[in-house]
Amino acid sequence: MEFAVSQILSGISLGGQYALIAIGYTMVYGILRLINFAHGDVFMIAGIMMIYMATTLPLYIAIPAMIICTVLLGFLIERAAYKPLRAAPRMSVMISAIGVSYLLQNLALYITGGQPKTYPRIPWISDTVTIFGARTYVVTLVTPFLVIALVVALTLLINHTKIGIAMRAVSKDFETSQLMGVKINTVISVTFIIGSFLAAVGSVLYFTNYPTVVPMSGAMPGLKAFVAAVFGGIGSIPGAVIGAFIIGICETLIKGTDYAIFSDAFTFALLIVILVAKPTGIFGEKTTDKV
Amino acid sequence: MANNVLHVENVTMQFGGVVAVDNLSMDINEGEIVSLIGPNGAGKTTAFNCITGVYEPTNGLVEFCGKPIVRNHPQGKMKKNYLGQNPDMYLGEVVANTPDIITQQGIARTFQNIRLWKSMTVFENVLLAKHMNAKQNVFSATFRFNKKEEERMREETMELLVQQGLDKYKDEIATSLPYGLQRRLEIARALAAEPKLLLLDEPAAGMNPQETEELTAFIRQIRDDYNITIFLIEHHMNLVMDISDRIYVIEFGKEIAHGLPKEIQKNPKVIDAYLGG
Amino acid sequence: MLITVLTSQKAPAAAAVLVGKNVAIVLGSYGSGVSIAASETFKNAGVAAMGITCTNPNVTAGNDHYFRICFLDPFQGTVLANFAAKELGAKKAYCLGELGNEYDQGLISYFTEAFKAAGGTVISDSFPTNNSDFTTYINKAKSEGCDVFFCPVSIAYSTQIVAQAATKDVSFAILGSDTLDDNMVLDAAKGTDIKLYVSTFYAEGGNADFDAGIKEYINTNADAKTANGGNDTISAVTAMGYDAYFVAIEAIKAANSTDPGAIKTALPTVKYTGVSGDIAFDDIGDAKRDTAYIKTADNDNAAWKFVTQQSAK
Amino acid sequence: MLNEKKKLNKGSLITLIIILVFLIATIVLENTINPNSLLFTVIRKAAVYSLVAVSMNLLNGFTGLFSLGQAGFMLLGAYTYAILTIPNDVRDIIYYLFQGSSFHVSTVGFFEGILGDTGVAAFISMILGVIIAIVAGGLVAALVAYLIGLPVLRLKSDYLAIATLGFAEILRAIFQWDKLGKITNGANALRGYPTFSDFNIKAENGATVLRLSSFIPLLFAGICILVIVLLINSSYGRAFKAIRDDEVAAEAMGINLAKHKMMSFCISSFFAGVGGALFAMFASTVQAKTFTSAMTYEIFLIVVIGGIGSISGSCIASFLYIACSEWWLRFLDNTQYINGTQLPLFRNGFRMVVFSVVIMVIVLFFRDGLFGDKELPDLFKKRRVKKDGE
Repeated sequence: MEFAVSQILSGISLGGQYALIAIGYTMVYGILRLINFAHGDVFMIAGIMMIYMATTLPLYIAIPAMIICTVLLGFLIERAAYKPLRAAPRMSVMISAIGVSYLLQNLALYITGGQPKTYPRIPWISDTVTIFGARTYVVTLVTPFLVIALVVALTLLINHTKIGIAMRAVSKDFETSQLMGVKINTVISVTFIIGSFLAAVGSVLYFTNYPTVVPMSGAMPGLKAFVAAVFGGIGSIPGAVIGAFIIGICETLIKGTDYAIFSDAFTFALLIVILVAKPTGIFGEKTTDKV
Repeated sequence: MANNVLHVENVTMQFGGVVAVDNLSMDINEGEIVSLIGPNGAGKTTAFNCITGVYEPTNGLVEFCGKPIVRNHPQGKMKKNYLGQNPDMYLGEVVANTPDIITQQGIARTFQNIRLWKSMTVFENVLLAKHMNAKQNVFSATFRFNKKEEERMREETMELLVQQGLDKYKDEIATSLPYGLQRRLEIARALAAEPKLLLLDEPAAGMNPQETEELTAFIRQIRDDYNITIFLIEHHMNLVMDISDRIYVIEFGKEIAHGLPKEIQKNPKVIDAYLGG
Repeated sequence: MLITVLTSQKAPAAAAVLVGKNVAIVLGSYGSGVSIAASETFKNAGVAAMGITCTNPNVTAGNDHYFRICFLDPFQGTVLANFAAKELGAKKAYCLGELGNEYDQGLISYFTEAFKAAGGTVISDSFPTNNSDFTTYINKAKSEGCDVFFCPVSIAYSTQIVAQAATKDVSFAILGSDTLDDNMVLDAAKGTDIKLYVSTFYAEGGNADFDAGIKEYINTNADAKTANGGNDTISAVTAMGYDAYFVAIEAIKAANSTDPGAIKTALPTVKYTGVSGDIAFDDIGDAKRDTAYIKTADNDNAAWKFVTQQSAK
Repeated sequence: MLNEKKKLNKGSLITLIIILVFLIATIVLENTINPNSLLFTVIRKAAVYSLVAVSMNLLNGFTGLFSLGQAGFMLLGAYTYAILTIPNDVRDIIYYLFQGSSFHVSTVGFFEGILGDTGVAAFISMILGVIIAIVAGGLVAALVAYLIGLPVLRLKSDYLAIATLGFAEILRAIFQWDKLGKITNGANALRGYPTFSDFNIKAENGATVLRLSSFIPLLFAGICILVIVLLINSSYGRAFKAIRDDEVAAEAMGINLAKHKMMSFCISSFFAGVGGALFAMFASTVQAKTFTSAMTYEIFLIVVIGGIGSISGSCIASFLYIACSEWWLRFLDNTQYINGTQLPLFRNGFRMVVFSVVIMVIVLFFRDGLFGDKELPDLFKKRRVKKDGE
């Protein structure tokens, strides 16, 4: 029994981390139709920044400083790597995304010299607590609630604020909203800012649970978060969150069985099945492109 | 009556709750030039796309030279909320062909907004229309065992370009030509597929009266030189009235008139539809 | 001439650089994957290479130009299995290795073979590369009631495993191979109640004057200190590198020339008592070793404590 | 372009001459200067990478299908080649963890059985065995490509990229699975099979008479690239370009999209498999863990640098890329001193950072890369046009 509880717990906590990243993917894809390959690496850079900042600054300064820097990084990536390619064909924007991801990974490798760095202990959420006999970090319990709170806040922002309506307009029809005077670049920047903010928060939770950061630790969670975004229906935020929890729990359960080595492979197999069977995912709506 | 080339029977196309084409029936016989006209958004291009397999009509039948190329009845969700008529007339076998199969059977088309291949020359654009019928496979083509086929395709293309007066632009990149010539090239490309039926989607769009005049003669001359049947959608009334043997008029997806040009000109319903009476 | 190679994919090119400078003998590498990948280049150039801590049999199997001064995986796996069964009295072992890493998988299969021979049962799993969530594997080992958790994985993963195990109040001991003999792993275990045992080539205290000499060098040389993880604990790789260097000199003396070919023929005859014990080569080119050091982590003050010299018998 | 009717135009002639000169220079150089110099490692690796880059360009550049599965097909080619050509006597040592392999046929052994296994006969049977194994590697990759292509080719461009990326990861997990150890040797490296250096012609006493170990990769890769060039200039090549330019128009002109996309996908995977086999010969060891998505990104960025839709662009870019990353820019990783003072940035990993910045600059500002969609022959033609003042 205790094994099942701890499995579900780590599954939920893993799902929560993926959710925070997946929301970033879904929002950027919804608006720019771009798979932001670099999003997973922004998440990793947030982790590394936190490590370097925590050595010099006290925690209550380091965390907000890291979040601001990550948001700045997200904003900068959009302005430097994607804005010039606004009119370019979709493939070159994706190439640029792969280029940024490649740059961030090599930069991290250069700064840390490839040595794994241990993440600082954050007072409250790094403590351990035992429920139903399974001992785990407090962060495992905090994550789902924090994710739900963030999703509610986000959905409110999207549905009831001016910038939110602009975002939805842009995601429905890029050209027309431009004609209607929506300042596209601000909308896109705001999307990246929110996405990076969530990635920063996500990285705090994720690296508290798994306290070692290496240059490649952003790549796999990033890809899995994207699978979750597609699974939930790309473009829909509740979809991304539910997809993330399902993927998190499935991955953990598979690790429990003796086919554990296929836990990553399972996620990709799931992706291919969804893309072929129901490309719009659970909540996505059908988009017919005109001839 | 000359034998029938295209027989469209009760074709209906429904997107969600909107019926774009409602129970449309048309017949086009060999050698005729038939036009389909109607105000904007009447469903003309949608009808075109149902015939050429781009869309699968919700209900109805299309036969080409007596052979069914498209046949469907309301299925799945559409069974419940189908708004069109005679839903159970075409139950049984469903025939759905992708556009390339329909083209191979002898129907070639042009597009409302010109769709030429921008990285290829004029010669290559037309040459490619020959690709589908060439007797070759990827190995014989790669290792040049299809010498004869390749030469035949090139000669036929050259011949067609000369006839269409496009041979001096042979090595120009297709999209660098002026608008009128691009339109002519797109029609030439459709002809290269040696069709029995040529579908023209607003060939005179964006042309001044003098160019439209040339186009009218050009279309009539194609019909005679290549003895093919032409079915076109057009807004330029003088082109339509001047060239068509028969005209169908549709509004909100339904046929409101059908007959000779002079009858259509005087038909009150057509005038209302256009002048918004 | 030092070349650091991160992935075995880059090894052939790095080896070509060394050979390009027509060196007399090559010391390296520390990892089996990289050594095997570079082996062909050394063979073509006719240069002898000496593995320092690469323990995979494939490095020397079927070739006459690759030697090594450390023990092999089959030996290390058996020693660890004997230690687990006899010293720790373990009946059930859980093995975890990185999928696709020949070092981890090799050690696990030898450990399993020896542990089963000693009457134990084994459950083994592999995790995908770049994995960071090990809690599920730890939960599984706990729920299966394993007495020992054997994870011969690279430093990046072993630090995470130890850190995550510390949060799960596990009863089993964590057993590691020479890759876990590193200060990063010590830090991860600091202040926790994790029982960590590691097999290695050399443990501090094995040779007093060598320890003193090396500590003095590390403390006086800033770069050396940072490279050593910021403190002066002596890791086994340092001792092995030291021994390899002297064995190379012995070979050059024996061949009394710096011609790679002559050194290659002279090397098998070299006998040298190094810091990590006496070194002699068998006909395949491997070192004749019969014992390995086992040490445990003293978690209160983050230092290694010598346990025993376990033999393969 | 090479069109059959007229004699080869001036541009292509010059290109052919350049290629021939380069081939002869390689043989001459290899047998004169120090054979272990880094130049030859670069030539061998660049030859392999240019074939794989061209095969990826055929798919991404000429058919407009954005696929990131190249590393997966290379893995298939490399493993098939290695499994088919490991000599039987060494086979069980290599598969030591799995008590020998369950696969005991070796193409080289097969020919040795027929022609005899000493001296010239052994050399010929080695060549034949290697060629058969390389082609088999390509076929296996193409077959698997067909299977994965059925569900995946209908997807939109960015979904296709992620699906093929995922597929390559699944393939790697399968090949590392110890249950398949008897065939793939699990996590352990496969080695001992014929490599490029086995093609050096040796006299009886073992002394090398003629070194061909850098010429052979160029020859194999060159033949395959020539086949791809012929394909692209054929009627099917034009069909692929039509699909890239405007899929709807292509379908309206009678081109069966599914069939042609699958053809392009399988042919590209075939040559990626052949590239994988050549990579195995270059690296002399085959391990699933080297065929990561990072390798696909590396090849894809080579295609981008060379120019999407340009074959000569991909070839030249892969030589430049490999030369820079393995040779010229290596100094960036070691600490550099200018008259005594140590330069700050130069330490391990700096080379890759400089590289990624260069790639970003190319992707953002030189979107067409070095050649755009032009080919080397066009370079010379352009000058001719100016002269005639057309």
